[in-house]
Amino acid sequence: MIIEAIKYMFLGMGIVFLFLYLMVVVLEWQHKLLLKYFPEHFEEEKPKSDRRERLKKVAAITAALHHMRNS
Amino acid sequence: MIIEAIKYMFLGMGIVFLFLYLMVVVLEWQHKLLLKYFPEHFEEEKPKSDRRERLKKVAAITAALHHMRNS
Amino acid sequence: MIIEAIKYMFLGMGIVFLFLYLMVVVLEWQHKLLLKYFPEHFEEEKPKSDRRERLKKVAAITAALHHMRNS
Amino acid sequence: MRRRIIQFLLALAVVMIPIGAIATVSHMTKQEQPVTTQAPSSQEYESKSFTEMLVNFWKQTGIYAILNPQEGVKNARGDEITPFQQSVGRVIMIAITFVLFYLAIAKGFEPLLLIPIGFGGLLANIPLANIIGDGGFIGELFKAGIENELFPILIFMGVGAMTDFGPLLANPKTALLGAAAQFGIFGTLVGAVALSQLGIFDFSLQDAAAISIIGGADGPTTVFIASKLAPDLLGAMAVAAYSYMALVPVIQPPIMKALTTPEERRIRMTTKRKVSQLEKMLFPLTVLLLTILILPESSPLIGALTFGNFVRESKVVERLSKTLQNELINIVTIFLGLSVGSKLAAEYFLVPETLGILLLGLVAFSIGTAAGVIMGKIMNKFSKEPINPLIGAAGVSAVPMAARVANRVGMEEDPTNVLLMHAMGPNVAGVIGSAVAAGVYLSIF
Amino acid sequence: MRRRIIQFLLALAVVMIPIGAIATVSHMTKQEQPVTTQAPSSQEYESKSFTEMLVNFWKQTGIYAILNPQEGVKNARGDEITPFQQSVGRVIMIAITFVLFYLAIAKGFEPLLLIPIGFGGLLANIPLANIIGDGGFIGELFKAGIENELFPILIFMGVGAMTDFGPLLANPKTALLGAAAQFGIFGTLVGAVALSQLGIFDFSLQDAAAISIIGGADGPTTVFIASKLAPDLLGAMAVAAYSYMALVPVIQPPIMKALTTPEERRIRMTTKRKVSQLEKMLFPLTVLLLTILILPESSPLIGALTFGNFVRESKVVERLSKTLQNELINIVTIFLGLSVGSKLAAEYFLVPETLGILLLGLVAFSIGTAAGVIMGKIMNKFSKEPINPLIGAAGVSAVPMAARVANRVGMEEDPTNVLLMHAMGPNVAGVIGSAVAAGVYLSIF
Amino acid sequence: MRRRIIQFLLALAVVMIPIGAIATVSHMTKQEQPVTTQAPSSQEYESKSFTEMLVNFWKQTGIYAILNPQEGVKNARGDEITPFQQSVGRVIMIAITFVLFYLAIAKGFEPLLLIPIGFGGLLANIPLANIIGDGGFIGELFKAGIENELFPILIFMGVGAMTDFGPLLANPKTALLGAAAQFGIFGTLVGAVALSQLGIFDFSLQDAAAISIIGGADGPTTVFIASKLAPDLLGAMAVAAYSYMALVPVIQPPIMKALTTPEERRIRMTTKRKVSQLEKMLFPLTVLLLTILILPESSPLIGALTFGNFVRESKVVERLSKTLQNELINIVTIFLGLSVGSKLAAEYFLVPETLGILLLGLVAFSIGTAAGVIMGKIMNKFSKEPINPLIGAAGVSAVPMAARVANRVGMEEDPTNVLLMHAMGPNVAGVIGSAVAAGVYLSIF
Ligand code: NA
Ligand code: NA
Ligand code: NA
Repeated sequence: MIIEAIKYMFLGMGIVFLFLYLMVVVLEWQHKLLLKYFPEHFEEEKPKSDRRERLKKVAAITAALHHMRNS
Repeated sequence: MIIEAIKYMFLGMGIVFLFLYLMVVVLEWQHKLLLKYFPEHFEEEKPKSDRRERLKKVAAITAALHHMRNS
Repeated sequence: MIIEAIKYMFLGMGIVFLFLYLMVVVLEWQHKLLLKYFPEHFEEEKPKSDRRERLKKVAAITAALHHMRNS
Repeated sequence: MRRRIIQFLLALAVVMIPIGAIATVSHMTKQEQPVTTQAPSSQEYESKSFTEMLVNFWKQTGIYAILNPQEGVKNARGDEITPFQQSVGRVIMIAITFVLFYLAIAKGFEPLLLIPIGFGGLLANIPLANIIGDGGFIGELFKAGIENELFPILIFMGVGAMTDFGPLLANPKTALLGAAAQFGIFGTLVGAVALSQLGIFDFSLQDAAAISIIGGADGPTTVFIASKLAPDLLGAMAVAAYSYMALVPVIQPPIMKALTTPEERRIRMTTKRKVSQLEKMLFPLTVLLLTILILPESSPLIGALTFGNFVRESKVVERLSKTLQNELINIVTIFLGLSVGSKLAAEYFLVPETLGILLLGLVAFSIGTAAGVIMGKIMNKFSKEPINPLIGAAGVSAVPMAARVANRVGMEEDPTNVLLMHAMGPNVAGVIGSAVAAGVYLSIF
Repeated sequence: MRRRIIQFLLALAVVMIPIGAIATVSHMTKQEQPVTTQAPSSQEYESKSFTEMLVNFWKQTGIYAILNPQEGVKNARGDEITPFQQSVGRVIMIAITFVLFYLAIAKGFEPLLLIPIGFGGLLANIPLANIIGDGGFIGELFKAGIENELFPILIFMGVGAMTDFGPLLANPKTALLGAAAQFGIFGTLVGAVALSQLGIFDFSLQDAAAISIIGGADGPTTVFIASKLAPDLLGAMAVAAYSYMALVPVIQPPIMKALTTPEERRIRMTTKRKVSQLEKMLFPLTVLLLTILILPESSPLIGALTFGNFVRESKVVERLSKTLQNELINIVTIFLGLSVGSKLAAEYFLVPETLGILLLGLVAFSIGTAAGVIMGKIMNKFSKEPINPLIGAAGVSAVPMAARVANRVGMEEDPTNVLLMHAMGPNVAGVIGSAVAAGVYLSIF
Repeated sequence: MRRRIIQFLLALAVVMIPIGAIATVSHMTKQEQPVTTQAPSSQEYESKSFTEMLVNFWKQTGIYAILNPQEGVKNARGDEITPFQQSVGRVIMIAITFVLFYLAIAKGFEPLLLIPIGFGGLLANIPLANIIGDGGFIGELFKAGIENELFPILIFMGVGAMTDFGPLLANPKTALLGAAAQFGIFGTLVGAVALSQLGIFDFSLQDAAAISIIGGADGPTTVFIASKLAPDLLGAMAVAAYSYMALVPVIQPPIMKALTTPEERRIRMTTKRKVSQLEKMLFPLTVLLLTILILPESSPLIGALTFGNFVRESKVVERLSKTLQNELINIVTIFLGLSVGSKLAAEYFLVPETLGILLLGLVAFSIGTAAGVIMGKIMNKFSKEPINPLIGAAGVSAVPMAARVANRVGMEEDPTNVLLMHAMGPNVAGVIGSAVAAGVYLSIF
């Protein structure tokens, strides 16, 4: 049975590597394709965290005011 | 069978109209009844969006402050 | 059957009291034990509602500003 | 506006006149055409005339079904439904659900439960529809969570996650008030059996026990016990339990005032001891261990309650605690309410037992309140620290309403005497107390 | 980088060369080795050589299954699946799900439904996997909520909780536009039967009825009726319904413009009457009572819709209303979408009926739109207050898309003429209208 | 205070003395009164004396059940439970659940899972209660989601919706580290079989395979495989998997340091390439297509993972994504935890296999970590861009703990070397890797 288990080990690791290796290949190929045909998707995007940004500003201003008020 | 389908068409449209027509009648009658016996429910309510209002004010003030600060 | 019901009444109330009485005893004993071995857990904790505190401050400041602005 | 009405009256006539004509004829001849099932499936639809179609449609309207009740008809669950229940009964039940809506919305009586229960009742009384049967959506919800006790258990988890047992830990001995109030349960058991012996009601011992649990003033416990011991009475029991829980501010104060003197109601309680987070965290485990040792039959209810509370007090699984307290309990409340409401179908609710259940439930509540107050008086006499007997009334559970009522009645005598947190102790102990009482019943029957 | 490739090509060779060799041999000899079931369970695994293992593995890859379709194979649900459906069919269906994703993401067509449905379809077309069968997770979801009608009903509760019927109450007579638009359903019924008579399609009366409900432009109603009357057509019907609902901005405007003059499209509607909260609260109860009296068969759908709306408008159970509108409908949307998507398996979708369904669905939509607009013209003629016929097109339901389209087409003629709130009346009435139509079908079949 | 105690001791005496007396007698005579079932239902309750009632009650306490274990008793699920398991075994298991709580709360070890699992275990060890059996609430949850694999699949959807595969896309080749770490699974398979051959354990090949999946360091995958291949071992396997996932910061660093030189641990990795949103959106579809082509047996797990991720990255169904990440995964986590915990009942957990599972699980984790690091060293040697072998340890999955550990160990050598994002690549690849390994097992057995 141990021989059997070793066979399964080779089979299993083989499939796992095969799967993830193919995934790597496809992803790199896909990346090149996208870079070629949809270059606009890779441009620097405007940071979209406007809202968070604004919230941080509110906090910063408030903190400043609070500081002023307490001093 | 096509005759059958046409009959069902008349039956179906009849019921749909009957249902929604009765609904219209009942709703209008109900409206009049409510208007007569519960007129207070139809008076101008005080806008209850106090909280949103206040949030908007916070935003407005913050924006103003931010503007002042950056200028 | 009424005798039966009365018996069950005594049984039931007995068990309920037994249970909650034992609970009281265990809880008081547990309290003493904790007080003895983990006294640090009973010390005054720093109020952890920092965030709410800060929110209240934001609100207070905003209100103050709003007041100033409107007057 | 008038033109429109004329136009549609015209259109309507096309539909209504034959319907009316057929209806009259059909009504006259209905003795000769026995309808065996409520919703006859039309196998050979090809050969019907338009008039026949209209007749068929008319016979499947709710108006027809209510005006033409039949003998020997069965409902969607296979239970018999008398002509009275098919006609006037349904109208009465629909009116009752409207009363429940009114109480929930205008009076604020437990709307979270009464609105789903009432709507479930409304849907359960629709003739010909199969909503509460096999394949109907409320029937499916019922199978999914009431038959297998899952919904009340999940509600109990949410209750555990929402309950702060701190006030009980700050003054553990007030738990005994929560024990005394369970006399509402066991006293009512004796009363119900006695009235059955006298021939006034006709409840078996098991039914009497199930009904008496209403005195525990705890919704999920009542549903749990009813679905185990007396499934047929589930609807009336749930309605009674939730209604009386909502009526706590009406039922309790007179009893509390009758049993106490103004001096007693003015008693100030001393500040309670500090409670550590560690104690709160150990509390659910301690209670569960006691349950395991003494009354394993209570462990589904107390297990769920303490699980929810442990999730809450462990403080490391905030997201699970929030889910138990919000989404999960909300979803289950909707499903439980609709399912329980299905037992408000006329054929289940309009039976002689219902009156007995409503009456006994009220008695149970009153006895529980009285027992709690009396126990408060006794404890006040024997205890070194003063105990205001009013907080004994909070021992029935009905969290947090009963505690608020105790507080309010106290304030009527002395507006500066805040009893709220003191009353929360017996209040939450009452939840455990009725779960223990439920376990006693489960171990007996 | 290149070193890595060399290294792994080496490693890969160890795995791939024998696989390739075996594969070729196996392919050549497969006529001699009939495979009876798709996933043979290997009982005596002890005695297999590594080559045999690789062969077995190779035979369980999706590539093998797609390249080597077998005769007489059954899918996970026990339904036969032809060699074409096993091979090219699956590839086509996977391509179709990608088109659905494209429409949902790039075009914004009903992404909430098309993404789960599309993904369910993708998973349903995986060879050898048992995802849609008994024990598979989509199969289990299907049993849990489609077979017993629970999911569309829960969606309807959420829709009820999200819908404000105020615009309808402000101008109740616009409900008649929502009635007229149901001609899309019943007109298509006649058309489908006629085409079947002519031998172009082969639908039974029941199938034709089920398909015609697509004209109601209401997703959950379509799923509900399909799962009751024509479960085999569920996939195509759901895809057609949701796709055409998404395509409303494309399908409706030409029809609307063809049937109206620019003057009609410029008609301004008068401001509507005030609606009280009390009216909004009574509305769901009124509609449900009418349903009980006239068409009890519609009560599951209308019951769920009005329950959700009553929870919303009662204003006392905000937390239940929020749960219906968010968590519950989201969870059920995911489950419903995946389940419905399972009917996009090649063996269910790539059948001649699908084309008929897609075609008839489009016809139904168009007829419904036209009927609504024509009814709007008639009502405008007979009513004292002006009615813009464009809002008739919103009567098909497809809330709120159809109302927005009516508004937009109106604005094209007169940018200051805001029809949106006026169009919401027939729009929400259309939801009730198609639920009534569904009830008619249920009472007939 | 003392007065109260006296008072209640008095009251208690009334209850306790007869109980004690009866208990002693009963204990002495219990050989003569064989109890065949654990919860005898009392049919003819009418004729019992109060003493008998107390005896009955006493016999239904947990104390009695633990002190008086019986031969030949069956638990609520019909499985045999030995006297040892009924008595000492239960106490041991309850103690173990307390250890789990301690680890979860004081040490922060995977509290989201260990608290529900521990509490489920606590409830499963209550004598006489039927919580884990048919009709018991945990038994019902088990049926609803473990037997049919639904809960782990739904968790996987949530994991997919919560995971950002961006770091993997930024450096795809690190996925191979996630492949290498699966040697923890297959190496342990060989080890387990070898130890069984040597007679140290007694696992079948199928059991050994199931156990080895613990090396995948992935909770839902472990539960999924256990419930398919070795349902009896589910409890121990789940506890092992989640415990070792929590113990990653303890188990991994020594192995990582032993296998690498300080120079290797200081290797800085170059900044990764930009990843577009389009790539992220296509990623789940690409992975699923590969699964369909190569290993359809993995498609339930990978299908659920990619569905969740596609919902996330499509960006058009934000509300579904949020629901998957929050409410749905929280609800399912509670249900899954309680259900899995039910396998911590003494009769399932206190068996010789458990020790083997715990040991082999630890071995599997260690082998996986080592294999990942060694693969990292190899890749560093052959790749143009430098690769820090520490990130190989993150290949076991245990997201995001393992990546954080890799980062921390790296910072110990060079505090300015931030490996976190680089380690996330193999980390998420490890999730896919163990799902593939699970598919291999499913295709074999
Ligand atoms: Na109680
Ligand atoms: Na419609
Ligand atoms: Na892994």
